[in-house]
Amino acid sequence: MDILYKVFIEPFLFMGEAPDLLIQTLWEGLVSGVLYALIALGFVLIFKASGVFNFAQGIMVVFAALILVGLYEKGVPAFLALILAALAMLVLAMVVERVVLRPLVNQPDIILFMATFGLTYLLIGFGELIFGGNPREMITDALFLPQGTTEIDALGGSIRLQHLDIAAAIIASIMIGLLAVFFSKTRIGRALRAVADSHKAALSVGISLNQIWVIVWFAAGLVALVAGIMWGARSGVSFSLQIIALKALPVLILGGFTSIPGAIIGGLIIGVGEKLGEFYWGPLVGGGVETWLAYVIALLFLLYRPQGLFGEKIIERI
Amino acid sequence: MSFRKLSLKLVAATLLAGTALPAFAQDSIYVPLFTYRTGPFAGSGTFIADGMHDYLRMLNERDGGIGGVKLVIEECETGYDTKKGVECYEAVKGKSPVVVNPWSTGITLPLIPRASVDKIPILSMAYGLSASARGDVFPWVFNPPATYWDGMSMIIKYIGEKEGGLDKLKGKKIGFIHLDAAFGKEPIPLLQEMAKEMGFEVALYPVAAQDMQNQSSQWLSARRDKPDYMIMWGWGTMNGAAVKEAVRSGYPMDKFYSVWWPSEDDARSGGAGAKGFKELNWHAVGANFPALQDIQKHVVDKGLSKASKDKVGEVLYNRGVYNSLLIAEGIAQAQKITGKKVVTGEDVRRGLENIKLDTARLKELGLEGFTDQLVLSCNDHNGHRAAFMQEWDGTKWVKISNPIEPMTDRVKTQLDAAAKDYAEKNAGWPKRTEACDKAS
Amino acid sequence: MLYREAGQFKTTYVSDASIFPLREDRTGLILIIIAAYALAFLGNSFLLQAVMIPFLVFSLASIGLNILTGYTGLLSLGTGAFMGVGAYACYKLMTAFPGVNVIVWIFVSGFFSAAIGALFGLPSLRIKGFYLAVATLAAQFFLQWCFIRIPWLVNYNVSGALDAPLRTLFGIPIMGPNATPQTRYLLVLTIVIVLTWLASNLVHGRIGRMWIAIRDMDLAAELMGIRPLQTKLLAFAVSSYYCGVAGALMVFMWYGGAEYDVFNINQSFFVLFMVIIGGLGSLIGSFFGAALIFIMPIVLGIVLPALLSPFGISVGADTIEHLRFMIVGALIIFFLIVEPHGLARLWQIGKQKLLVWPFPY
Amino acid sequence: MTAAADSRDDTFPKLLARNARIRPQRTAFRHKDLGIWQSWTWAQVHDIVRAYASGLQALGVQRGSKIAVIGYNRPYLYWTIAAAQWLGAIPIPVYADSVAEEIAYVLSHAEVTHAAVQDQEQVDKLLSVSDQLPKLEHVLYDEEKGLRDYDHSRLHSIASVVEEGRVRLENADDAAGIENELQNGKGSDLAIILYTSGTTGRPKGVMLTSDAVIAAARIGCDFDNLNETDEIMAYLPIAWVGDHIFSYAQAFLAGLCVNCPESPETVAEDRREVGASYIFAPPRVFESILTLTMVRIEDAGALKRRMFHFFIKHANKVGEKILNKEPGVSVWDRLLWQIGNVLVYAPLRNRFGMTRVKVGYTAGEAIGPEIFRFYRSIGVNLKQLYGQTEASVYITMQPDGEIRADTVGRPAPEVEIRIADNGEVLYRSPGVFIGYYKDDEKTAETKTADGFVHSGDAGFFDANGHLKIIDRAKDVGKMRDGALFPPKYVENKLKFYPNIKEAVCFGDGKDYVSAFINIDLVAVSNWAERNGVIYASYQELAGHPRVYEMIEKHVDEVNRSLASEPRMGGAQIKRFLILHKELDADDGELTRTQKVRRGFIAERYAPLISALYDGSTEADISTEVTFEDGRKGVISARVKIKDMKLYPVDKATLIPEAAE
Amino acid sequence: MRAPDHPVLSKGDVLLAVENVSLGFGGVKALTDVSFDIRKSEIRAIIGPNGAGKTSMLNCINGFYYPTEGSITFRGIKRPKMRPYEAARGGIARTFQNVALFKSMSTLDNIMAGRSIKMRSNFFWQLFRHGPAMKEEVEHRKFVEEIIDFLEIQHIRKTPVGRLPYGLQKRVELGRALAMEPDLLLLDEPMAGMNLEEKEDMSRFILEVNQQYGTTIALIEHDMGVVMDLSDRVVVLEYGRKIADGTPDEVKRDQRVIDAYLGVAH
Repeated sequence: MDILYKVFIEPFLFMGEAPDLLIQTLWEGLVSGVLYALIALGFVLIFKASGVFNFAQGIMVVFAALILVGLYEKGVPAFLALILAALAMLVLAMVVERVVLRPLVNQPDIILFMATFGLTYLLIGFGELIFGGNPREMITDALFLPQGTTEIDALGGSIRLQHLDIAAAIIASIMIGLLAVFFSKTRIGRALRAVADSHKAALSVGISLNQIWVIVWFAAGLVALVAGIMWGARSGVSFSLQIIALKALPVLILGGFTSIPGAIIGGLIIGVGEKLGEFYWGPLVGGGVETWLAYVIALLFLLYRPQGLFGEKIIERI
Repeated sequence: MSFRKLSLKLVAATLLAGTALPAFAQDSIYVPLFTYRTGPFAGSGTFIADGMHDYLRMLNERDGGIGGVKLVIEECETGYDTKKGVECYEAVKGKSPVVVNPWSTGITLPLIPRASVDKIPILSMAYGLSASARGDVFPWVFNPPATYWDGMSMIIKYIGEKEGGLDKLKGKKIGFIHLDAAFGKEPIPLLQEMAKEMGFEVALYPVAAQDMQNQSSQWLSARRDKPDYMIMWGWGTMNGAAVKEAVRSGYPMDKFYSVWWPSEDDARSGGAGAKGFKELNWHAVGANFPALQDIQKHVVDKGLSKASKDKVGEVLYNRGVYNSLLIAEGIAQAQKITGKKVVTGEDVRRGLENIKLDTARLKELGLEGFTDQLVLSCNDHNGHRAAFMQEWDGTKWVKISNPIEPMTDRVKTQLDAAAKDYAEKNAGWPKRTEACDKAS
Repeated sequence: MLYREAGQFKTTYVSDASIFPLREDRTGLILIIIAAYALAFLGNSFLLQAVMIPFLVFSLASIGLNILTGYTGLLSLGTGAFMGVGAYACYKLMTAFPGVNVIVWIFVSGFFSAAIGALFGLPSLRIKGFYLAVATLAAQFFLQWCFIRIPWLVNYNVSGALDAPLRTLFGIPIMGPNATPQTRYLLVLTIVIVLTWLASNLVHGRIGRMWIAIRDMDLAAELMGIRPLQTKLLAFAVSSYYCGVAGALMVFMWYGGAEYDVFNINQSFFVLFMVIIGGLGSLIGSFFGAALIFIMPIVLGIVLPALLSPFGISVGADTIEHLRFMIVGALIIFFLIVEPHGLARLWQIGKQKLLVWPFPY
Repeated sequence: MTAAADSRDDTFPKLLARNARIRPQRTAFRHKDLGIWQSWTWAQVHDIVRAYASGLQALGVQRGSKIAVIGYNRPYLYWTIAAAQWLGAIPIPVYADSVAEEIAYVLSHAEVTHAAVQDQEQVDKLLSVSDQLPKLEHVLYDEEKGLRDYDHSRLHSIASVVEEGRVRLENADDAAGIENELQNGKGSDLAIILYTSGTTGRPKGVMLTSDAVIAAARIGCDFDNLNETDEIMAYLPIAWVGDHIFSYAQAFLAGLCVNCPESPETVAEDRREVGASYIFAPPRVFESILTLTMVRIEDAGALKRRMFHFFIKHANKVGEKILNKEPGVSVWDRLLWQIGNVLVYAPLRNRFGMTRVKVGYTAGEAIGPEIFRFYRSIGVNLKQLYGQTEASVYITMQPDGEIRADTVGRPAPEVEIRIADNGEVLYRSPGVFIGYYKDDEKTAETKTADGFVHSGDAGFFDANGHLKIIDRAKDVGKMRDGALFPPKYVENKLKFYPNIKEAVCFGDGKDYVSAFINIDLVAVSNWAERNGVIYASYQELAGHPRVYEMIEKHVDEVNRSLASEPRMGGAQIKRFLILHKELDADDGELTRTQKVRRGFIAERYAPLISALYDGSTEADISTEVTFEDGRKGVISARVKIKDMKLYPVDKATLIPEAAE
Repeated sequence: MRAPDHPVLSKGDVLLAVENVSLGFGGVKALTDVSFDIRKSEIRAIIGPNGAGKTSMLNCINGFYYPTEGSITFRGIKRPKMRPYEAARGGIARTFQNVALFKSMSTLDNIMAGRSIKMRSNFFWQLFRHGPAMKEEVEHRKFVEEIIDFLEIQHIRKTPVGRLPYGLQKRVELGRALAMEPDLLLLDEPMAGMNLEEKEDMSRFILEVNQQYGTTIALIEHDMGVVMDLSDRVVVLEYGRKIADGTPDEVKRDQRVIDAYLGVAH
């Protein structure tokens, strides 16, 4: 009974007791959720248009951020470095299209998935070779990202809102908005949507599949760059960041592999869910549940709804 | 070189890999260094690797080695990965190394049982298995100058002093944020034992390796639990991220203590807010020592080092230097005891047991004041030396305390129990047969 | 060219259904096995300890994952954890019952991982493809967390790690520091051969056909009366059994002691690489994959410095490591482009070429 | 061991009983069925055939009854033959692919009362012509599929008949009766009637006695030392004498193991699986294998292709000598052949399913010398023989060490041969037939009073005493001076040159021989390219003086070779021309199987022929042609005619008299 | 061969009865109130224009879909909601509109896979591939070889089915269904995409299966000639509703059927 009390009653009592902490937890959850969503967004973009499950998205985040920081350290002005980093992602997209995707067109999903594994290794080796394995500091100041904290005294305590986190949330929202516009208003965007439905349809829009791949990989690269800046500002730019990218998987599961709003909402659910879980229930089992909670949430959710939050209900046909 | 010759060489290299290269044994001493300049822990590993390498290299450049025998220094990249570490061990084993430095607790553990079989001493400097301080049980393993238990006892002691006595800790709450691995968990029993005795409360905040950069929940919990002090056992990227998160969550940095691993970069990543962050250390920072000047002169300035000049003297760099100091001293002692120029692993084990780094010796080595003296013996492979506390002033580490002696009695009981436990669980653990040298 | 299949006809279904219907294949296999055993007496300890033992261990793990991913088509990223279950189970069993020979426990430990594997395989009925990968990721992270969090698993060792106590067979040490690489290699080799033989029996029989049926067209398989859940769970269990045994071998026959960390997600990926590069749905491919993914970096580590030093380029261990990463990554892509069906397909094509030699087809 | 049989074992059922006695456990028959090679030992076969005979007896089969056997090579059909012979009935194998009408003719001609057929298809054929076969009482089938719902009053599965026989045999009287039937069989009894599919007219039933068939089979077995360890593939029609001798008679005599393929489509694969040691195939099989080989090898990588051609060339040089164990091959050449054996020859033999071949035969028509040499050079002991149904196959054979591509060998043991004035080959042997069934007239026509048989083929013995078949006797013409003119023989000699695609010779009743020649566009245009000959069209190339020069050389060589052969010297080509267009099936000049339609060509190109014989050096011709798109057009050309030097006929090479 | 607890049916008895079956996906109604029966040993054709719900009907019969309304009675027992494999084990086999073979397996293995439900040897023996496992393997192999023989696909026995031409794949698929020794065989457009000769072969096989083994067959087919020749009774669907049911001749004369096919509604 004691255990039941601890699991089902006490955490909620505590939430009521310290609403400020609850709000703070939710906020922290939302912030990491936004960041998860940013990474997941990169996955979704590529998956939607090319059916490739891009495992390298995580390393692309690191890679983009490293280029930015590396260039800055070499004395390149911050915003020029930003543009160059974006260009680097374009080059990467073109190389990937030419060297990886084009020769592997029409191969089964798992093969392309594996190829992105290879790409991950390649980028890790290449990145470390050039930038070294040391963690770097994100050039927060040079990019005029806000720092500091606003402390709101409320609800019998205080809620600390990092300016950076607020900025991250805003930038992420802008990103998503831009992508939405891009997809619905531009010719290329419409082509991308068409390609998600059928490859032939895309050809009728007059854009080659190869171009589309370059575009989506570039878009994913830009998303990675933004994610890299945000995560980097939060916890430093290092290769271990790419492991966090795995968290995008449960996000994708929740949101469905092809849905942009799904990625956002999934990210928020996972972010909030794991923070709440860790904060309120983690101590019961010695903490550290965050490592697997997201996956278990996704798993349980899948059992209930195998097609994800925004996926179409699958009617199996034969 | 023609392609043909090259390919022949390649074949030869492949075939000979891992086999004994007798050429080494003739006129040089082979010192492999297991390092990790790659992977998630490279943030710590790179500086240490540089320090280790540069000191030994300096001995080669300046003195022509030790006792006139050149050192063959070879790095083996482990990436902090047990698999590769074990592979490194196998690769160097055949080349008669005089000592191995695993530089990862995960790698040390599988090597401990092999050391006595392969007759290669293991130097796991202030990491690895704490119990291996017991030379009578682990004749081949050395972990000077202090164990993690020593470290934990020192931090508690220091906090106690700040509070005005250990008894004042009663009712306090101490948070322990640690890497969720054997390394991070090792001091927990001691901490809990002390908590029981001294009446303070312990809150644990484990950080999983894959979540090192995502510590917001831990610090959120810390906000909830409001510990009076935070103690950190972190490694690699975890340290920097923790400092950042601590600053973000507004934890008072002067109440934040760490064991001896955070680097300048880690502290720096917290920005201005990181001021007041404290960590243990047992050696000086800075390059104002003749030996370090020699490193600058003979190694770094000649471009023989991978380290940039400004990194020389940083805490983890000097940690590497200290590690190499022990290696060099072990070799030098071995030469003294055996009278041989070219010593073996067996000799160096004896040499390490006879390490006596007193002030005079340190001065002789050009490291006066670099560290406290260290004496090892047949039974004591650790020394349980005192460490001091240093504080981040926003730009550099500043020594803020006198040497703090560990609570030896407490640590000793833990140690004995652990050593006994280890020997018992590893059925057939050999009794020490290696003879002890009379302290010279 | 080496084949003389003329005259090798089958007069019974038993011989027609044999796994190696051609005499030349059987001879080749026997030669390889003899060579493998001979290696124990010819190879030096580096070759045995740092190359062959891990190669065999990973081959076994790859066979395990191949049964699941290659034969049954269920993507799993939890291999590392399932290996861990085997290792921890083996440790608990052999310390709890030291009287029973450890070889028995190595085989028994697999049943524990099989049970755990089947448990995490339960969602596979409803979840498919990449979605299932997430379910197995949950297993990976959850189990790994359990390994750290439950000190009972390591008998409350202070080090929090597994260690390999001395164990003997007929008085010869086979585990622990005193066991020579040679004895350990022989033991691992024998276990791997036996288990590979059993796996090959399974995949060539009714169960193998059911697995492949599920993989190729699960709906059709179900409409033919194949119970999807049982079949998938069986695949999970058998696969995890192999992974479990591989895990036990890895810790106790190779490392001689290890932290929970060796069962991390990277290990899962590592084995997955082997399976895919080696060839999905091929036992021999598992060996090829293990060889390429595990041994090639070692060879590179040896070859690269030798390759670069004549040009006056002396490179640090870290640069070698970076190059290793890049080369492995590039090779993965290269192999996938050249032969998406893995090395096993190349092997098969090569054999086919020999069979039809001198004709191209 | 030799195939020496007990003198009392003078019928096949008796041989079967002997086999069951002396080698009961050796495999007698295999049949690829249901995925594997179902096998029967001699003891089992004996058991089945005995029961089958008893079952047939119950169905009314008796001494002298005729029983048709229709289908592909199936053990049970062979056993039907044996079971029928057991009872003294006469089996009449019929080609399985015959249409119903043909079957009806044979069956009614032979007055067949029973028929054992393979499957539903054959049953249906029989049923469709049942009104023409009033005497047919029972039909037995091997494969039940599809026949379940048929009226089974006159239809039985062979299995059920065998079963019935087994039941009957439990009765001691019936068992004794069957034993009696076996012992009553005599060697001089009619053993089988083989209907030859004559090219013209109705098939004729060749009646052979057991003695004849066994004697012939023994000739072959002894000649090549066949024994019970040998394996043969039975895939040729069972109604053909070759299959009957090889897959039945010799199998029973020497205890060979007979392997029946699964289906006609799988023969190639089944042949490879079995890897027979004793093979027989008509030249077209060898030819198609070789063609397929060459086609496939062209798809191989450049390196492999070059290696292949290098070694094949080498084999061409020394391979035959090595196989024949002739001296004079250098150590290096032998070594090279051994390397080639590892890299090319042995794998090729393996692919052909000829790894275990002890001896292989080809017969039926002339095999291209290069094809023949190819197989021998890669180590397949391929031989030629010359045989006929009327002789129970064997007339001439090639003994080991005397194997040549262009002859069919020496007279087989116990065979006498003489050559008639018109070049026709006549033979006499223990294997010759009794006569044509119900056709005494034809019998008398074919068989001379002294027992020699007109073969219908023209040939001659060469200097080594080997018989050379030149053409069908009726096609061999006579020139005005009485010299023999075998057109096909001369044409084949011409066509041996790759540059010559087709040749048509004229000379019957003329003073000399002349020829139309068609160049091979591929070969000649290659040659032209190498030799800098410029041309714009086929016509121009064909008329090019240098092409004429080249072809002239070929014709000259042919003439020289003809001159050196006995009785052939008169057929040297005096004049020839190169046709301005390719002979084409679309224009009716060739049959659809690419055979020359001599008569049609003579008509169509009459102006050219007259020019050949009127001494003019040029002639104009215009012919209507059909283009590929179906349009018609007219090609006109002026064709040059060349005169050739003739070689004196070497009178020294006298015709050796027929051996034995 | 069937488990004896089922009632023994003789020719002409109702084997399967579809009663008032409706099937909907979300808002879309695939079947509306369809009733018909299939009698033992008959060949029953289900025809209708594209999108008439024919395949959905088959999917309901073999448990792949569960009807939203109505019931299906098989062998006199009203069927509870069941998984497809249960239907298969109950004796219902089928082939698919788009060939659903196991692409990487050989013809032989595909058909052997069809025998899976008949194979019983336990895991232990499977591990060693000896004893009962091998014995069973051989027994079933014999059975499968008979099917191969029956369908005249000996020459492709060991060819991976992915490499076979479409017509042969269909034949192999039929073989796989036959391997289950079904009581009721559902054929979904067995002759789609075949040339005349292949159609003739297939028709012959279907008839032979029906006659030789007494297997009840329900088939969907577009080729009216084939349907009229083969089937004993025909049910016609249009837009998910049954519009006619009867012998081929009756159906042919039915005005609604003529309309549906001649395109009044199209």
